[in-house]
Amino acid sequence: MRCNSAKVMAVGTLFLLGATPAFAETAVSRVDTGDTAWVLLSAALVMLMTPGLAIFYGGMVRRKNILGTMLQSFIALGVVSIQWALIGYSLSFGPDLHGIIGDLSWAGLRGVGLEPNADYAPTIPHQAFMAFQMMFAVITPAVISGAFAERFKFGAYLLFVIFWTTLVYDPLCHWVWAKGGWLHGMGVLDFAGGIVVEINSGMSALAAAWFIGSRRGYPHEPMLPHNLPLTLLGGGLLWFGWFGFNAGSAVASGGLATAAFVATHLATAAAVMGWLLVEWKHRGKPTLLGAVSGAVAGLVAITPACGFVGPVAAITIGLVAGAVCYGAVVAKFRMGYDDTLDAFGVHGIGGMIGMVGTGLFAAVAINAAGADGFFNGGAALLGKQVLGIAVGAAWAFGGTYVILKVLDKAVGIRVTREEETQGLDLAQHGENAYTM
Amino acid sequence: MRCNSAKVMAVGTLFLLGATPAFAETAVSRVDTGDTAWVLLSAALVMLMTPGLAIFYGGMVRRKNILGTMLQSFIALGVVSIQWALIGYSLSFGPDLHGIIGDLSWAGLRGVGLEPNADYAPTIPHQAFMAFQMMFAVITPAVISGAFAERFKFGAYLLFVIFWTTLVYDPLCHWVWAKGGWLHGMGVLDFAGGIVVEINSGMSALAAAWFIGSRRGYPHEPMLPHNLPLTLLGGGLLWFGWFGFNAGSAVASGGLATAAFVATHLATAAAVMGWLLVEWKHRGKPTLLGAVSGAVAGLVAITPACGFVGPVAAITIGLVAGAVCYGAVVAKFRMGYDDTLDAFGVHGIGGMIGMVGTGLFAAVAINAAGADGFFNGGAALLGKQVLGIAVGAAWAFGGTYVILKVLDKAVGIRVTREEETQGLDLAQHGENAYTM
Amino acid sequence: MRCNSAKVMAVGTLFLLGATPAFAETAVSRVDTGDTAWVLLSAALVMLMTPGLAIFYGGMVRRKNILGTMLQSFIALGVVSIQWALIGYSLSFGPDLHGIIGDLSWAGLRGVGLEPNADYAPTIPHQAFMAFQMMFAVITPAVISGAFAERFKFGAYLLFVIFWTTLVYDPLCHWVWAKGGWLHGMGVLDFAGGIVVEINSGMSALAAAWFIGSRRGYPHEPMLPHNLPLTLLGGGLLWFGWFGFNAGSAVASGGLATAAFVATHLATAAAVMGWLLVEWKHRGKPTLLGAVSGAVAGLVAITPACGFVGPVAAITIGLVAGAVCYGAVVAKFRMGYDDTLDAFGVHGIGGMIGMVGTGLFAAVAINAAGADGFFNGGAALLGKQVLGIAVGAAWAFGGTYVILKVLDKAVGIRVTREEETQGLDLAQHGENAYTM
Amino acid sequence: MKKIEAIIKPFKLTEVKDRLIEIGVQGMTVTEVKGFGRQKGHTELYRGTEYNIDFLPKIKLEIVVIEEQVEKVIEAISGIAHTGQIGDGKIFVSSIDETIRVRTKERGKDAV
Amino acid sequence: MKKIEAIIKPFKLTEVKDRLIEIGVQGMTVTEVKGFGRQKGHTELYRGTEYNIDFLPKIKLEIVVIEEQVEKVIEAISGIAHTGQIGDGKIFVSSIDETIRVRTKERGKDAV
Amino acid sequence: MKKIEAIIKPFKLTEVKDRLIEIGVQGMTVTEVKGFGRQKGHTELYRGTEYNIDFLPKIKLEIVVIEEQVEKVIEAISGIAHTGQIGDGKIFVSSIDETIRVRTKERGKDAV
Ligand SMILES: Nc1ncnc2c1ncn2[C@@H]1O[C@H](COP(=O)(O)OP(=O)(O)O)[C@@H](O)[C@H]1O
Ligand SMILES: Nc1ncnc2c1ncn2[C@@H]1O[C@H](COP(=O)(O)OP(=O)(O)O)[C@@H](O)[C@H]1O
Ligand SMILES: Nc1ncnc2c1ncn2[C@@H]1O[C@H](COP(=O)(O)OP(=O)(O)O)[C@@H](O)[C@H]1O
Repeated sequence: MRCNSAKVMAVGTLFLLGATPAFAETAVSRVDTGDTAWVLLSAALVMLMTPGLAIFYGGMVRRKNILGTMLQSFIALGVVSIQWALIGYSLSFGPDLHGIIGDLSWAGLRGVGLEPNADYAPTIPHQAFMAFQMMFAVITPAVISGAFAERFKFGAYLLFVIFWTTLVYDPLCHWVWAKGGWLHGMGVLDFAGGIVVEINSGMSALAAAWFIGSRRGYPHEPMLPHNLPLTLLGGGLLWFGWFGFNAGSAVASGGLATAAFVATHLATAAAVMGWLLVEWKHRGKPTLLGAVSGAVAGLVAITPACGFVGPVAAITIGLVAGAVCYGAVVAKFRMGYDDTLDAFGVHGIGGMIGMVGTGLFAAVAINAAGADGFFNGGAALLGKQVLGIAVGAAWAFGGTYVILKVLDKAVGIRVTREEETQGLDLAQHGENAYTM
Repeated sequence: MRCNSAKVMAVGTLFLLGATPAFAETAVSRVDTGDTAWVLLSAALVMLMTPGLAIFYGGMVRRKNILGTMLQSFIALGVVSIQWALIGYSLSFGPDLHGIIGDLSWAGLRGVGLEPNADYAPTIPHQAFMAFQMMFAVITPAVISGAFAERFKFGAYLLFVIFWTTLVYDPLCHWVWAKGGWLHGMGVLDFAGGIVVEINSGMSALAAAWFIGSRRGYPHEPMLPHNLPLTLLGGGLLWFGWFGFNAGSAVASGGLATAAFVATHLATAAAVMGWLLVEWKHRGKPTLLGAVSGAVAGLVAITPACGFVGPVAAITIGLVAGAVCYGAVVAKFRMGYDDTLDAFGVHGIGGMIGMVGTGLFAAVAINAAGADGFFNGGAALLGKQVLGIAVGAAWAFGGTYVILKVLDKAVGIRVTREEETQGLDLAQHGENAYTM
Repeated sequence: MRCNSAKVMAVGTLFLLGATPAFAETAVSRVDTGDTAWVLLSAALVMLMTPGLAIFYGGMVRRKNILGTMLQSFIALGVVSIQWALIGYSLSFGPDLHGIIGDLSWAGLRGVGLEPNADYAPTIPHQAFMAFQMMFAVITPAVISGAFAERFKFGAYLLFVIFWTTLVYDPLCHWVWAKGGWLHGMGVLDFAGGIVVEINSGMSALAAAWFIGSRRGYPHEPMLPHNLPLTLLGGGLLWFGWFGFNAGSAVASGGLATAAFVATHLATAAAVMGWLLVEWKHRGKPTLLGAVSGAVAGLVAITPACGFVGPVAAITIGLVAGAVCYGAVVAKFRMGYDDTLDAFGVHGIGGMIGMVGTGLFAAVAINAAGADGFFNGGAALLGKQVLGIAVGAAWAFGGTYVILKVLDKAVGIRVTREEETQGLDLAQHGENAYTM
Repeated sequence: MKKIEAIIKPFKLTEVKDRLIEIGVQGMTVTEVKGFGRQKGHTELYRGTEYNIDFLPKIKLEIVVIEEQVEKVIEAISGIAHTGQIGDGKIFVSSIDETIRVRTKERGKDAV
Repeated sequence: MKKIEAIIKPFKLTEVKDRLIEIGVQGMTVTEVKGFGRQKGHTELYRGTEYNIDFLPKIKLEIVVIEEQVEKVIEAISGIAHTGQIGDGKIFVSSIDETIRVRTKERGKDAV
Repeated sequence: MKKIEAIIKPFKLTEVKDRLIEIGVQGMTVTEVKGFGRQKGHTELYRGTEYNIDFLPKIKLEIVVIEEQVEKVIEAISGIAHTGQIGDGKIFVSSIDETIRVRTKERGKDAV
């Protein structure tokens, strides 16, 4: 499917002319410039999503908490990247131990070099694959921070990110994506992170919102987004970066990346319309925040599916995600937990919709490495997808709960009443966002 | 010019060794990883232009209308993308009917797969070309919305976008770019959308501004941009994304894309200086909004020309565009129509300058698929370009006028006096942009 | 290392079959689609850094000066791009005169075409290399403007940029990067601009801050950043764009670009943590502005090193850069010059750290075209790096001082007292950033 | 001397100001305020939830004038700011003991 | 008629407003102000340097009422805005000579 | 007790505040306002068109003091805010009937 074919031919020619098979094999795993450009730029796009998320989230909190909220996203770029280089990549993708976890032989990126690793991406440098995956590990805890925005202590947050990434993210990532991971081995399909990123962050968000409790004054006091143009900007950057996230997950340029790209865009467009129209019907007015939220819901939902489904299925998944996530967000108020920025309602629910959608619409015709879903005669896949949801959800919820419990005993996770009233920006960071 | 050459050689070798011609032919249309990476990333860049435009426009309206204005851009990502997948791509690029329109055989993207389509882009998946073109269809109506910002009903706008895209954009796109399109067949040159996007949106903007009438209080009440840093940001994102728009229109990586990239950047730089210096001379002060507006004028003007002209010609076109668009924008006040954000003055006029510039400076030496312009001995081309302008301008103006007339009768296109006074954000969307 | 290998093989095959050597040679220098996509997109990323810098800087000044500050960055896109096409590229990279400067044979881009130039980048069109380098020339003077923000006359600034680019940047760029440049010939290593961009701008900033004098009221009057969310956004765009800046400097896709990409990201992450932790320890609170400033310090420091050092060295360089640049910025107040936005403290100091880090950690194992640093047994390199720092620093400081002296005599570089009090936005540009 | 404080709808400001200048007012001070009165607030929607906003944006005009001008100013403002709907605003009049012009240190009526 | 100006902590606004409505106040005007008083300001940190911010965000409430209501309003505000810490705020009472309702041109007590 | 309202140029605020503290003022309230006076506004340029902006940014200081301090405060402000150019500002003095400190419920002079 990729340019490789050309090389295979060239090599084939050499072969006919008497080149040794050994040489031919080396040649096959040579780095392809187009694939490498594609994956590196995709990694850059996914990196941009974390500042994008900071801006998206920052616009939605109250003025007094914008910097604290943005920093909780931004700092993940610092702390998780280092964790990933030191141990995270090795735990996630390193040589498998019983399907459960990677061993530490790649710790500090030992042995992770510039030659391709045939198991993960045969046409790009191994480090390019590592860097691409690093950006996923960075943004996932940042997504969770939306759930407990406006009340989490910054120091405790840093500890939370380190523990969570190591104890929750890395194992789940191994199960789903690593060579030898047990869910991977069972045939659960997750193209770009429906379980690993979305359900994982969404369910962790739910556990965290529930554990930390509501913001003071919630829900009777209005807590309005303070700067919606920022939120639109953040949403735009997320959409842009998500092309790298989803289509980049083909880890090569070509047909599969194209299919994922198209599915991503169409599902997102459909989810914008889905959310907007349901909200319009329900509340009488279509809103900007609704349109942008719908976009994010669509991006989330198509994430596991994008490399396995066609354009029409993508539109269907998007429409459903937009409408259902709207419902989930509205229902929050009746459920009594305070998920500040709807990390569960959008990422948790959206991720589940996408996993089920994959089970329904996946087609071997789109991706030979996938499987046929329910509507293509593969009922078994649907069961596997549901298993994947259940495992991911339980793991994330339980792991997050335990980590927060321990951290709360050890250092306390919530700011004081006075700090919360004053706002995180001044109380935790001594800064004021705007001096107009 | 592209990596194909390597493959052609490889295939040639096989041929010498006795491979069948059929196989060789298949090989020639194989997907190239570099070209595909280039076009997919270009599509992502063009996608980013629509949020970029939302931000660019949003900064220029009054505070009470920013969300409404931004949403009119953003929602195009939702509604036009779906229209494109369902019928738009097929109408625009599907099998030709008498040079006028594509038939519906590609509706719902039937048959638009991951193999290249030799007519449009022989080295990338057909869907990649489709996705790239989709982003053009999205942004074009969003540009128009600048003309009637601060007074158009949101519901009516959605209907307008659907009708306009289907009845005005898709046919014009077919004429200029599709295999079999009549203007294309005549040799009118439009590399990246001088007619299809710029003149089309600019003349539609003029029709719309004129039809809907001025904002209340215009022009005696000052209506100042409320957030110029946002406008600079939006302008920066547009410039960035426009590299995808223009250089991506080579639909392959390599020399032609490079030529378009360089022409785009230099023309834009020159237009920044052109606008700034003329304004400085004329008004005594150089402004930020002037510099950013100049950039957009330059990007617009080089759009049709960028794949046909050299660097010096690009600088010339940019300088002229910056200076003349400044004049056009200033003249607006004497013309009596209220094109809120100068969609006509910048896109309409800029697009015409670029089409004429192509007719003057195009060179077969730059692009063998083009033609020689006036200064390279090809006076005929200039005539064709003027024809292209005339057809595009008349079609866009007339089509938009008719659609608005019908919509106004059917549902009314303008908000009430009270809504206009209160602002679109609250009146149409129940939201407030800033809660400081 | 690059896809070329595949082509070389194909060509080799042809050769065996009797193709002429001449033909084979031509084939070797053919444009590679993956490499070209990579470099063009890198150029686009670097272009985005200039608006990114405008936003980063704009958020840190006082409200009354944001537009003036932003325009000083943005206008560099206009004026330097044109200078580069007319003479700058030829002076910098044109045929060498005695190791000192390029001659003018490439002025107006004469002879800079779409065929590769084997000296600089054998697999991409020459114009692609030129465009990539153009973006570096654009952003460098924009960085300097941070030092004298809030008090420099706009007209004088334009003149400054033209003279500085021509007289300071172009020669230094030639010395370090051009074929035949004397520092280049001596083996000074600067992968992506530690001398050419960072030390150059940072030392020029110091000279300028010192020459123009402090802002009125500095340091006793608080001059607070007026919009920190903008600064975070700008920092995020800079990080994103810097992947193009650093990894793009491999001027080809593949292993070297990947190594530079990974080093860039890890150093930046480490610098975020370095700055944040030191500040937290020192002042009791971790700040958003600290985290973002740390990121920029890390990006600066890894710039010369990124194509020569491995991941662990990159983390080390980043940690040091974050901590030391924090110290440099704090020390400023005791030094008595008013470098408004710390262009010297971050870019000057950061660049030096990176140059020394290259001398310590460079490894031929990473880049065969480099050299071994001190810790890999190459003490000589360290000496060369220090020489590079000294030459760059002295040249930039001296050149800037002379240019400012002359300009100040000729036209005056500082706004009047009244204009400074009123703010640059109204006084110099007749605009007001926010009309809320 | 009297101080006239008028709370008006924001979009009336330009018109009111022009009229005041016409009748000879030489200075005034404007503040953006939020008003609570009989005019009902509006609801805002965020992700499907309604919030009730009961403070509405208003403009407060403060004008210090000599006694003789008071009635003229009241009439001017209440004439133009009037739309007949609730929320039109209020005017409050109070006494000022002394006025000083900083530039000249003049006091009393001359300083107004 | 009297004007009551109260400077309170911002987070008390909703509660104070609700209480005032309860006791029959029909109108009020709110301004975001900055206050300097005995309450010490805070420091802000930028790139390692400390800045002292001595003006703190406060809310100014202006309520015009008839004489009889003055004490009730004072009690309501000072009851709720009270936390016992410095920075709780101040209330100032002054006289209003005349009130005009723009909508109806009513004057005096009826207009309050 | 008297209320002193001063409209001054924004960049004078820090200096005025420092001086007022020196002479013993213990509290004040600051509002960002827009002023219209003899000082001419400026023009702003947008895409080549000039707009005339006649309201200029000003700072309003409100200080309630006991009678004895009034003259000292007026002198302090008018001394420092003075630049000799139009737009320097105005000071208005009016009477306050009562002052209440919310924290302690003290009233009268002690509460100022
Ligand atoms: N008693 C009052 N004290 C202070 N401000 C008031 C008072 N009554 C009204 N206002 C101000 O006047 C504005 C208009 O009052 P509103 O009651 O809506 O008008 P109307 O009395 O014409 O219905 C309010 O938003 C508020 O700012
Ligand atoms: N004399 C005064 N004049 C004007 N405003 C005052 C005065 N005293 C206090 N204020 C306002 O009241 C607010 C609270 O005052 P503060 O002195 O902190 O309270 P307390 O007296 O209870 O300690 C101040 O921030 C300021 O806005
Ligand atoms: N009569 C007035 N009523 C209310 N505010 C006034 C009045 N006169 C002046 N001001 C305020 O004082 C500011 C300075 O007034 P200005 O006329 O420019 O000063 P000067 O009289 O010294 O020339 C004005 O911008 C306005 O805010």
